[in-house]
Amino acid sequence: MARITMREAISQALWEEMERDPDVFIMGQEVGVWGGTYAVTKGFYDHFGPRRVRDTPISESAIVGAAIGSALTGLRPVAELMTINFAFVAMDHIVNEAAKIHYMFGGQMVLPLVIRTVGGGGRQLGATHSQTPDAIFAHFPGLKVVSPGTPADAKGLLKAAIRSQDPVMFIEHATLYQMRGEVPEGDYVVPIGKSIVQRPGRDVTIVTYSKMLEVSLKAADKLSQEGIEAEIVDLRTLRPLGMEPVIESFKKTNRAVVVEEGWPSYGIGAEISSRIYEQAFDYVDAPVKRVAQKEVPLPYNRTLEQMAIPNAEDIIAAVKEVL
Amino acid sequence: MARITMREAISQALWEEMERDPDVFIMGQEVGVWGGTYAVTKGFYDHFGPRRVRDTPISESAIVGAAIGSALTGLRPVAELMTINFAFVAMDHIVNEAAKIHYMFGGQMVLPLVIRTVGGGGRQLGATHSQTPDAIFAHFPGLKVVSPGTPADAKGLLKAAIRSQDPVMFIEHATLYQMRGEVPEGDYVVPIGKSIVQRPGRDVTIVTYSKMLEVSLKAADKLSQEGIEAEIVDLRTLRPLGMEPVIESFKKTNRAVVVEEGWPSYGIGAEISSRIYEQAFDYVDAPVKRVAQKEVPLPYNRTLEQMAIPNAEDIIAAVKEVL
Amino acid sequence: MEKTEYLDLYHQMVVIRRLEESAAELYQSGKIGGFLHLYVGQEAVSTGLISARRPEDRVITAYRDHGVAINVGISANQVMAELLGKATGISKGKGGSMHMADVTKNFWGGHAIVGAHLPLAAGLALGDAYRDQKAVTICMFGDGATNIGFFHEALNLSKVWNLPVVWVCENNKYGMGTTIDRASAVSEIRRKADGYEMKNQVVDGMDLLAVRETALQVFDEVRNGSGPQFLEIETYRFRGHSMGDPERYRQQEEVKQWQENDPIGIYHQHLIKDGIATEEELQQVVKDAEAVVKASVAFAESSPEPAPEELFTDIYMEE
Amino acid sequence: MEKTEYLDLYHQMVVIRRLEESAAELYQSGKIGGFLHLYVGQEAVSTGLISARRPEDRVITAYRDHGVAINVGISANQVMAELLGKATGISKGKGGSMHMADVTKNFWGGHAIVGAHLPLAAGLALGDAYRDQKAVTICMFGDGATNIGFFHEALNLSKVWNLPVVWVCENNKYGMGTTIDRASAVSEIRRKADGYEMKNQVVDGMDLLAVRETALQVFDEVRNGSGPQFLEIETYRFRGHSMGDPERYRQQEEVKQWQENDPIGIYHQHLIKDGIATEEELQQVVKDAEAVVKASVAFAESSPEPAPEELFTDIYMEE
Ligand SMILES: Cc1ncc(C[n+]2csc(CCOP(=O)(O)OP(=O)(O)O)c2C)c(N)n1
Ligand SMILES: Cc1ncc(C[n+]2csc(CCOP(=O)(O)OP(=O)(O)O)c2C)c(N)n1
Ligand SMILES: [Mg+2]
Ligand SMILES: [Mg+2]
Repeated sequence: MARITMREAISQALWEEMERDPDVFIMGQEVGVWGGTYAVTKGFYDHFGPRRVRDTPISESAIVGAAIGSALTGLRPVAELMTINFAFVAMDHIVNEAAKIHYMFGGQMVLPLVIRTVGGGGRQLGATHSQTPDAIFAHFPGLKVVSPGTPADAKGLLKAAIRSQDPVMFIEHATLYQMRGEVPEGDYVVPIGKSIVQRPGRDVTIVTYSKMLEVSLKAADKLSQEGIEAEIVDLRTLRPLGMEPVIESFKKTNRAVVVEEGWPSYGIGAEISSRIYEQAFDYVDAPVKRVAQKEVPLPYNRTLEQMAIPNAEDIIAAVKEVL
Repeated sequence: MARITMREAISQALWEEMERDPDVFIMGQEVGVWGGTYAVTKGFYDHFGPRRVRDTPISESAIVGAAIGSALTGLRPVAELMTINFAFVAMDHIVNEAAKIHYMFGGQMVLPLVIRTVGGGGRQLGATHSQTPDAIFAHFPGLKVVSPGTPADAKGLLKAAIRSQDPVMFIEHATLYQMRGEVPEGDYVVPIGKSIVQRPGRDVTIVTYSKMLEVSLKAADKLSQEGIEAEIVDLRTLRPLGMEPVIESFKKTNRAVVVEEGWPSYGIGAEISSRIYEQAFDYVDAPVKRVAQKEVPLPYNRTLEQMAIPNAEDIIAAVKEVL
Repeated sequence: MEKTEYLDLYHQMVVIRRLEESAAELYQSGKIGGFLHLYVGQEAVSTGLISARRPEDRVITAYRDHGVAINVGISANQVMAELLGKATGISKGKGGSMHMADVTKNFWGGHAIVGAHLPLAAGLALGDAYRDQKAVTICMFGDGATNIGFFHEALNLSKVWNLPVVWVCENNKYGMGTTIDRASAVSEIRRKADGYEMKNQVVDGMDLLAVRETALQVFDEVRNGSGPQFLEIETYRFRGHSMGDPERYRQQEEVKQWQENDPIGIYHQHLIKDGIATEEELQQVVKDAEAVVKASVAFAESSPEPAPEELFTDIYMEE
Repeated sequence: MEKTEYLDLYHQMVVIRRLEESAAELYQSGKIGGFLHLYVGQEAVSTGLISARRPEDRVITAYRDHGVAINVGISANQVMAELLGKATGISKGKGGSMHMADVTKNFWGGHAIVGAHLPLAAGLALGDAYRDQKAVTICMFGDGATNIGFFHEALNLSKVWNLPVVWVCENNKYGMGTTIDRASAVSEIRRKADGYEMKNQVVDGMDLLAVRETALQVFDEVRNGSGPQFLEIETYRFRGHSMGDPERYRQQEEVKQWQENDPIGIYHQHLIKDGIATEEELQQVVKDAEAVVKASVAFAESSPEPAPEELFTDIYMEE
């Protein structure tokens, strides 16, 4: 196992899948000559050529729409939307076409499609460029929504997404690309729809994913110094939700904090906490807490923006409230 | 007070507001010559003329975008999206422009915009035309989301929306247009953001809105015959949520069922039940139940579609579970 | 074409016409639900176009899709059963009128969001281009659809990537109740293709053979690498936009005038005048078509409803 | 124009240039965050255009908006303070580089979603048309933006409704790293306006006076009811797309060639050659501009951060 960055892990998964299967190709803005806005596909254009590494116009609907069409013919497109904020421009194709086409025609059409995109705030990009609207995509049956929090998961889940016969939205986080971690070499595949315990503990269950996993781990370390051992469950997939590890952990700790970067209303925390009550009501010792973004469009100013995004202190405070 | 249909109530609100304020105008597909796909604006074109009743091309982004621009100049557009399913086509303008423009420029720009649209299933229109994705719009701070369940509320809330200085998404329900109810004549305004008890009760709190209010009332009638008195709280507004009546009722009944027409995951029920636990934990006697659409793209076949949409029996069963 | 082929095209048009007339009745009687958009008056467009395609050529269209469904070879039984929402329908009763497809016949649906299938068509063509397969994607849509951004993005992408797709605008003069002039900057739709420097032409959509001739030539050019092309096909829908259209936006005079140009009648005249078939032969074809449609109603009505479990199948390939 | 006006335009261009050079440094030192898209090389476009507008004419543009901000009369102080996210910034520090606006000066922003502001521009023009106000909306966007559906829908709507808007494409040859040919079906952008039968022309964007002359005439026509018009302005950005662009997609040779066409230099030459100003006078203008920029940095740096409560204001007008 090599210790590599999230960027390298994602790049590796893409590269290996393209080497393995000639039907896998990538398309999106600046994926080719530029090498990817976040440098994920650097070197791909030179190696795989313009047929398989396709720069597109600024036409998000056509990017997703054409990716869908090509997937119907049996190709395996990995369509990149530069950031998830631009996914709204392609919203119809994501939720009305990709999510429904298999069902609506009675199972005739098969859609091995991956939409890779990047979310998250914290870089002073302002209200339209800093969102974490993952929940709204996960609202739609027919779509799978994946968002890894470690380099290993990024590699393994992206491979699973590319090999999947279903449309998968794969949401990366802009501030995690530099994160390092051990990543298995070669054919490492992590199944979609399985949550996992990323840190064992006994006192409280923290449920989270993506960037907030890193922040939660930090909070857990500090809590540990005070003798509080948090167990952290990483959802990894937002649809379908793998609730078993969450419920199992909760039955042990009887207390939970759900941490998400996006807004709380109609968000991830609402769903997870509802399910915890539904599936483990008799184990509830304290109200489940939600830690989430302040309900504001993110501002440019750094201090204000940081105030709005959950941090380790917010998590620690929430944990202490539920204990 | 006259007993009129929801269609008439909405039509009346629009008409009266257009008579009252020359800056109010409507635009959208088939709002003019056709008289509105759901006949809500029948007669408007002849009366108010083409300047104030504007048929548009099939260009949802431009409809919402141009409505925003005109609102910035001080006009009060009521832009109609023929159904909420087409709102995805205009998603960027709704959530990235309308919801953020006031904040992003430091409060300089003011957006007295109403987006009128129609949601709901049950008419065999298939997966892309039958959705109730209200929650995903209500996820965004900066937007207000209103969805009335009675003719009187439809009139009063639409007037409030038109007079509001904030962007409001106003979601009607296609199968409620024929519903009749007492509607105050003249200047009747219902404030946005206030839930209301639509049926008093003591045994259980049913929280719902729009079409599911009607279905819940039916369920409550039947329950009443068995001696179970459900109190029904109608949210009316999904953002900002008016939780007081919900919590007040819950503190009395200690049991709740949240009924929504859309999918449960990351939906209305998740948010409401999370808030009930957060705000009234000590009053919880049983897990809050969610009644919602089956997690499938809605099929065309009538029997299957009806299976997927919540009905009175589903609500009765849920109530009995929490009792 | 052989005589049997001429007659077969006549048969197809009559099946479409009769099938839709039956469907309209079944809709009135409540056996068909949802939206029902009839193709009456436009039959020569899809019949002509699809008669010119090869099996490897792909077809995709909007919600007004019954004609295409019949033309690509879906049986009237399967079409009618879909309209009735039966398990034997071509989309298992899940799609309904607007969502017919048969991928084994290279028919990729039936799409109900205006213009949203145009980017899909670019993608289908990309699939063929990627694999160096000499196939054409035929994408049909209405005049109203040329005002939505999807149209623009799809045409542009197809030109930039030189994709083998034929964009076919069925110009029936209205998008719901809105005339072209009230919705489009240009009244001659094909001029929009000029904005992409895309080869384009206008065809008389009431004349099956004119459509077919043009299609044969254009498909051939596109198949051989000309890049995308654009066809504007002039036609007219004799019925409302969908069932229940009050039709306040047009004069019955106008409709009547167009009805005198009935595409089935025109083709009929042509077959007689050119001595390809006799009145008797054509009457026999009509009879056969009527029998096919009648049988399809019986088939559909006697077919089973989808099993309740079907509600939960086909959401994902892999759980 | 009076001499002072000539000099003022020179002043504006130099302020933009120097302000952005300072901003680039402040970005490197971490005092400016987010994205910073410099306008260096394109200054003559907005300076020329906006010099031709009347106060009642509205302006809206994309994220590359520092030039417009200065040209409409926002002070360098307010621009710089916004870049530093200060309370004294024109958007109170909430918008940043991409979201400058001053509605009192009829400048409606700075918009960061490519092409999304074009429908807004149609709406601004609709506001004036609705009230029979003789005003023009000037909407600026890049060459890359002409490939997104928003562009198409907005142009079409503006033509159908005969709105008083001037669509201005700043063709700087690249959308990020993608050349026009790789993203657009037509290499001559203005041809896209032909698809809407919209009057259009090309202007040399390195020549302030050429831009101004054309703008004066076009604004006048549009103000008097010509309907929307389209301007393609040829220009070039001397710097990367935004800070941190590796610029792998173009040769430094090409950049150098364009830099020889510096719009400030060209205007400078012009003022001298036509005897409008002397070298000394122009040097004085540059000095003044530099002083303005230097003062703006001091102003911004010494300005307060927004109060923490500001996080929660301006979400709604009414709670
Ligand atoms: C994005 C979107 N907006 C609106 C509608 C509603 N709608 C359905 S068909 C139609 C008219 C389409 O006209 P045209 O493209 O000319 O096709 P025709 O019906 O004439 O065949 C409209 C507005 C829709 N289905 N999708
Ligand atoms: C809808 C959308 N897609 C992608 C982006 C990312 N992006 C920002 S600027 C840009 C290039 C725009 O090019 P152009 O319109 O030519 O303007 P220029 O930057 O050259 O001024 C891209 C792709 C975005 N902001 N919005
Ligand atoms: Mg039409
Ligand atoms: Mg550019």
